[in-house]
Amino acid sequence: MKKLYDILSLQFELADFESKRSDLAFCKVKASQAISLLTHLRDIHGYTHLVMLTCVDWLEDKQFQLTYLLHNYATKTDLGILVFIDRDHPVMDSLHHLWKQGRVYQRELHEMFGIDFPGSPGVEEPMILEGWQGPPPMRRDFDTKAYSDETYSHRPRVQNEPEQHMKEQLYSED
Amino acid sequence: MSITLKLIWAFISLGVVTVWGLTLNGIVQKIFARVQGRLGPPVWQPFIDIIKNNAKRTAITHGIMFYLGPVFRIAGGIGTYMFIPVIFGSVYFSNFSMSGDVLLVMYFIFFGQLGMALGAGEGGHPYSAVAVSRGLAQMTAFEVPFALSVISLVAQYGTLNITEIIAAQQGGFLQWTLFTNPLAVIAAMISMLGMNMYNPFSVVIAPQEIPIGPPTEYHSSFLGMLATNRGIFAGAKLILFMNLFFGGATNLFSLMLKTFWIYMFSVFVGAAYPRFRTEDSIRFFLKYPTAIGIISILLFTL
Amino acid sequence: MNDINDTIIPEPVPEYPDWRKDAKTLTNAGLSEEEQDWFCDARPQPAKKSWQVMENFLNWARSNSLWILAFGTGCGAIELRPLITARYDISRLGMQPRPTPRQASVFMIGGYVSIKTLKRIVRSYEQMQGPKFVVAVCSCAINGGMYWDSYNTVKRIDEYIPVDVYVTGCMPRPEAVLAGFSKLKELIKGGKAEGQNLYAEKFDWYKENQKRVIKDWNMPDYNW
Amino acid sequence: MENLYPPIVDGKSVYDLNSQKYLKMWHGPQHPGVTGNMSLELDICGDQVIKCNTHVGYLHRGFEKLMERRRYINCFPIVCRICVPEPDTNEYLFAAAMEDLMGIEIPERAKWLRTLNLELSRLASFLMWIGGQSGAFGMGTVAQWTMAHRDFVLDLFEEWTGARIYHMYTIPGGVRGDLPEGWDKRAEKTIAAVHKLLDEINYVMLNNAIFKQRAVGLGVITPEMVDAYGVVGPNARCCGLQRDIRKDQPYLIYDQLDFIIETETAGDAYSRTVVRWKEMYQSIALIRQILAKMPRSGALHATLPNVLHLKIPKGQTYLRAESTRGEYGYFMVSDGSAFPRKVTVRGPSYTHAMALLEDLAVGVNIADLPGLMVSLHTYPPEIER
Repeated sequence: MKKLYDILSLQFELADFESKRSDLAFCKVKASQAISLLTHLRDIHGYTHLVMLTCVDWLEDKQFQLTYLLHNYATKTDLGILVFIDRDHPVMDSLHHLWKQGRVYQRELHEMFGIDFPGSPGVEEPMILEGWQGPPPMRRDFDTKAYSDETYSHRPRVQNEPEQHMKEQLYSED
Repeated sequence: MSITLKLIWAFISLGVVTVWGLTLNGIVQKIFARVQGRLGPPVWQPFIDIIKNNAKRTAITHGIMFYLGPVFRIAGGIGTYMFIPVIFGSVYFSNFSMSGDVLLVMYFIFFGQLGMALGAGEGGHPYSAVAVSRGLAQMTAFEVPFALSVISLVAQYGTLNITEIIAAQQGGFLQWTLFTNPLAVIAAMISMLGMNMYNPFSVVIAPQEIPIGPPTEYHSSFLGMLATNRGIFAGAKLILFMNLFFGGATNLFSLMLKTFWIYMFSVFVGAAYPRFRTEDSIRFFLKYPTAIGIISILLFTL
Repeated sequence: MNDINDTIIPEPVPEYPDWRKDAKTLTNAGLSEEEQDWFCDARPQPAKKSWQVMENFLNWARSNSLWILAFGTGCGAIELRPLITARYDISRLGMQPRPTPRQASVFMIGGYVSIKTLKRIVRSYEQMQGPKFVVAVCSCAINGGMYWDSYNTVKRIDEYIPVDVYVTGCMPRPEAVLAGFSKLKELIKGGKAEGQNLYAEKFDWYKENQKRVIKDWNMPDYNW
Repeated sequence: MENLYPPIVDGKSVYDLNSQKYLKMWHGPQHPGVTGNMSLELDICGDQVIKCNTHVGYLHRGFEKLMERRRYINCFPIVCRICVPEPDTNEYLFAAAMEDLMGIEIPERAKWLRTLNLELSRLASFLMWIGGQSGAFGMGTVAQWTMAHRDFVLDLFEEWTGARIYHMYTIPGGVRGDLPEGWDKRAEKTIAAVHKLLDEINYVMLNNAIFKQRAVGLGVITPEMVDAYGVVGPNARCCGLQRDIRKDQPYLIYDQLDFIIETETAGDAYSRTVVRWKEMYQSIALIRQILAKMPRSGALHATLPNVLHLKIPKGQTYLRAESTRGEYGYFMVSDGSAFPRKVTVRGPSYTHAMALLEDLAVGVNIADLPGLMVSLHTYPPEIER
């Protein structure tokens, strides 16, 4: 994996190589080079399978970490490409032309994190939520408990003293 | 017998056949369940379902044809039944059998489905529309071998009267059409599979594909009517087949026995097969049974 | 069984003005103008019961012919499959799954209800013809269960549609669901399962709750 | 007839829905032919689908958000709810991702028990699926048989772990308990019954003329589509690709077990059925092997610090396992606190039901749509989580 990283570093501005296991490694790349790196990996190095595309919200650093995880069926190795984008203006290049399922991942990320992928088909359509009016729910600053408390009414809890309760249940006649 | 008395007896026998048809449906559900390794609903379940459906407190309508759909269907069922002699030789259970009643009965088998198609179309549900087109297409297909086998019978016995056809089959089971004209019987029995709408020809009410076909929008007493018609129509069809091909019945007991076994034929096939696609089902009907029917006609006309 | 008995009656709902005093028709404001003509704007009305002896007989028939709407709303639906197949076989009790809401009489809420599903549940429930019954299976339908802080699931289904019987557990075993159905049968025979009438009487309260969580209300106010 | 169908411009069919030639139809969510709670928005021309849109989200609970609010150990009760018919893969992967981040090695015996758990749940899930596949083509009889046998497998689970559906058997560091006494014998009995049922299914379903007529040629996946759509599992194996994570990147003790990757070449619904049917035999063989070779003594779980105050070092990892639908993966990011920073679940149905189904459905008769959908083996909850 380190070898591949060294080869790739000649062409792309990579950083922070982290080998997790013998078959899994992560490395950082600049957002502007990400799609060309993915294309390169897919076409030249046999990383033909897009395992997933996900986002981690680093609220403290005001950054979104997009993770493109690729798998190579020949060498049976995974390579995670990390792309950090600005949290306030999250825009990223689309990869729907590389993998067909890419547009579905991007649609979900647009809905859940508010990341924009210009050019991805149907990215604006709501996929999972319907009539959602709040902020994108997977962002760290969205408080699901507060939202749920204020939107839905909870069933009031009846708390019994166990001993007293059982006494009433079992020996209520006494 | 006066026409009034005849009418009264016809309605009494209609009641008998409705009960028997519904019981048969219950038995069939039970047998299906046993094949599938479970206990199944009680035999009287169809009766409870009808009571419940009629006891629904609310009902909605989609227009006048929507009302008339089940009415047409049940009229088709009763009409089919009214012209079939139920028990051969019985004065009371011969209904309005007359010369040419085979043609009338065949018309009435069509009639109910057409009326249902009109009513279900008014419901406006897309699945109803899809199912109606499926149902009518398939009905047109299975009528072909059935009509051919009836023509073969008419050629064989030289009459269009069901009572006379039964009369010609009396005198031992070897006189039944089943043995004198087996090809026509094969063609007709295959088309009965389509008529009964069990697998593999259940394309009209395919619950996994178009839940559940024309009656998608029917509910409450509409559905109760349709369920009642299932009893009448099943009874009438089975009696027709028994009369045409299995020598008719001279008493109520042999009627029950024969109709039960005729019904079992479609149940055995239905429990073991998946469902045809609509076009495959039509292709099937227009292939082998039709060829068999044509051969049987040729045998008796040439 | 006592516990089930206690939970049958929904939480006391706030007194709401009698529906007859309000406007007689629904506004169907969620629909576009041309679509408003396609739907009925009459309010649901509580159904009248017939003569007591007759009603007892009909209730017996109703309780012995429960048709379940085949709508797997949540993970509880996975226990519906063993129930309708050979192992537990509810068809021997006269129940069967029914693919269309028009013909079904029991709605089995299988667990958590997300907002998107709630919209379909309301729609399917209103399309069912009365008397109709609701069995809420799994703890998520009762109090939110383990999704108590989730932003997308409702916490109490009885605020949106009237519930007759709750079955607790996650998952409740098929036997528990069966026990729930037998409880429902008892209730129907006793004439106590009147969720349809409750829905019609407290119609505005239910609608208000539904509209509070379903933000894009683009369906008629009552789906006849 | 040809001009009835809409013209195709730039690879997309162009048509006007108001021309009354085409019908818009919703297939689900309240529809018995749809796998679970999802829906298809169809435009049909006659009986043929000309456009299909998958709508999901009816089962969305926001797991990934909820996990951010829960301690690692508190996440356990909810991860198994992500996939209802086969929850054990979720439990294993969540635990394995935690162990990977913490650098814990689990005892040998726990590995065997986890493998047994995974294989048994694969068998149960396949049994449920094959019932759905036969039911989608209207063959209720086979569905009834397989569902009953699945229930017997669930009985084994219940005796072993205490629950029918959500077992929560795998815990971080190992497993929760040992096999009950005499469980092997009862398992063997149930498995033998399932084996017999599979032989019967061969006669009743796979050799049935009508089943063949309908399933052969339905929804063909070509090897080129596999990488373009991210197709995994049996759906990829049905077109001749030897891809199985249990062989490629063996986890637990799969490298010590003897099994083969079952493949077919046609890529249609029928070959998918056959692949899964053969895989059930493999599962049965695997369970027998595990029961024969398993060490019967030793520790069940590694010693962990107090799980309530468990903090996992900063890092990220991805773990995958072969579920019945294919590659199931957990991507876990830890920021060093007691709560996971982010857990992303990669459900195999995600690509199958969304991107793949939408394209495969075009041109299919609406009668075959349920069959196509079931043959892709999708479970909606793992799409939207």
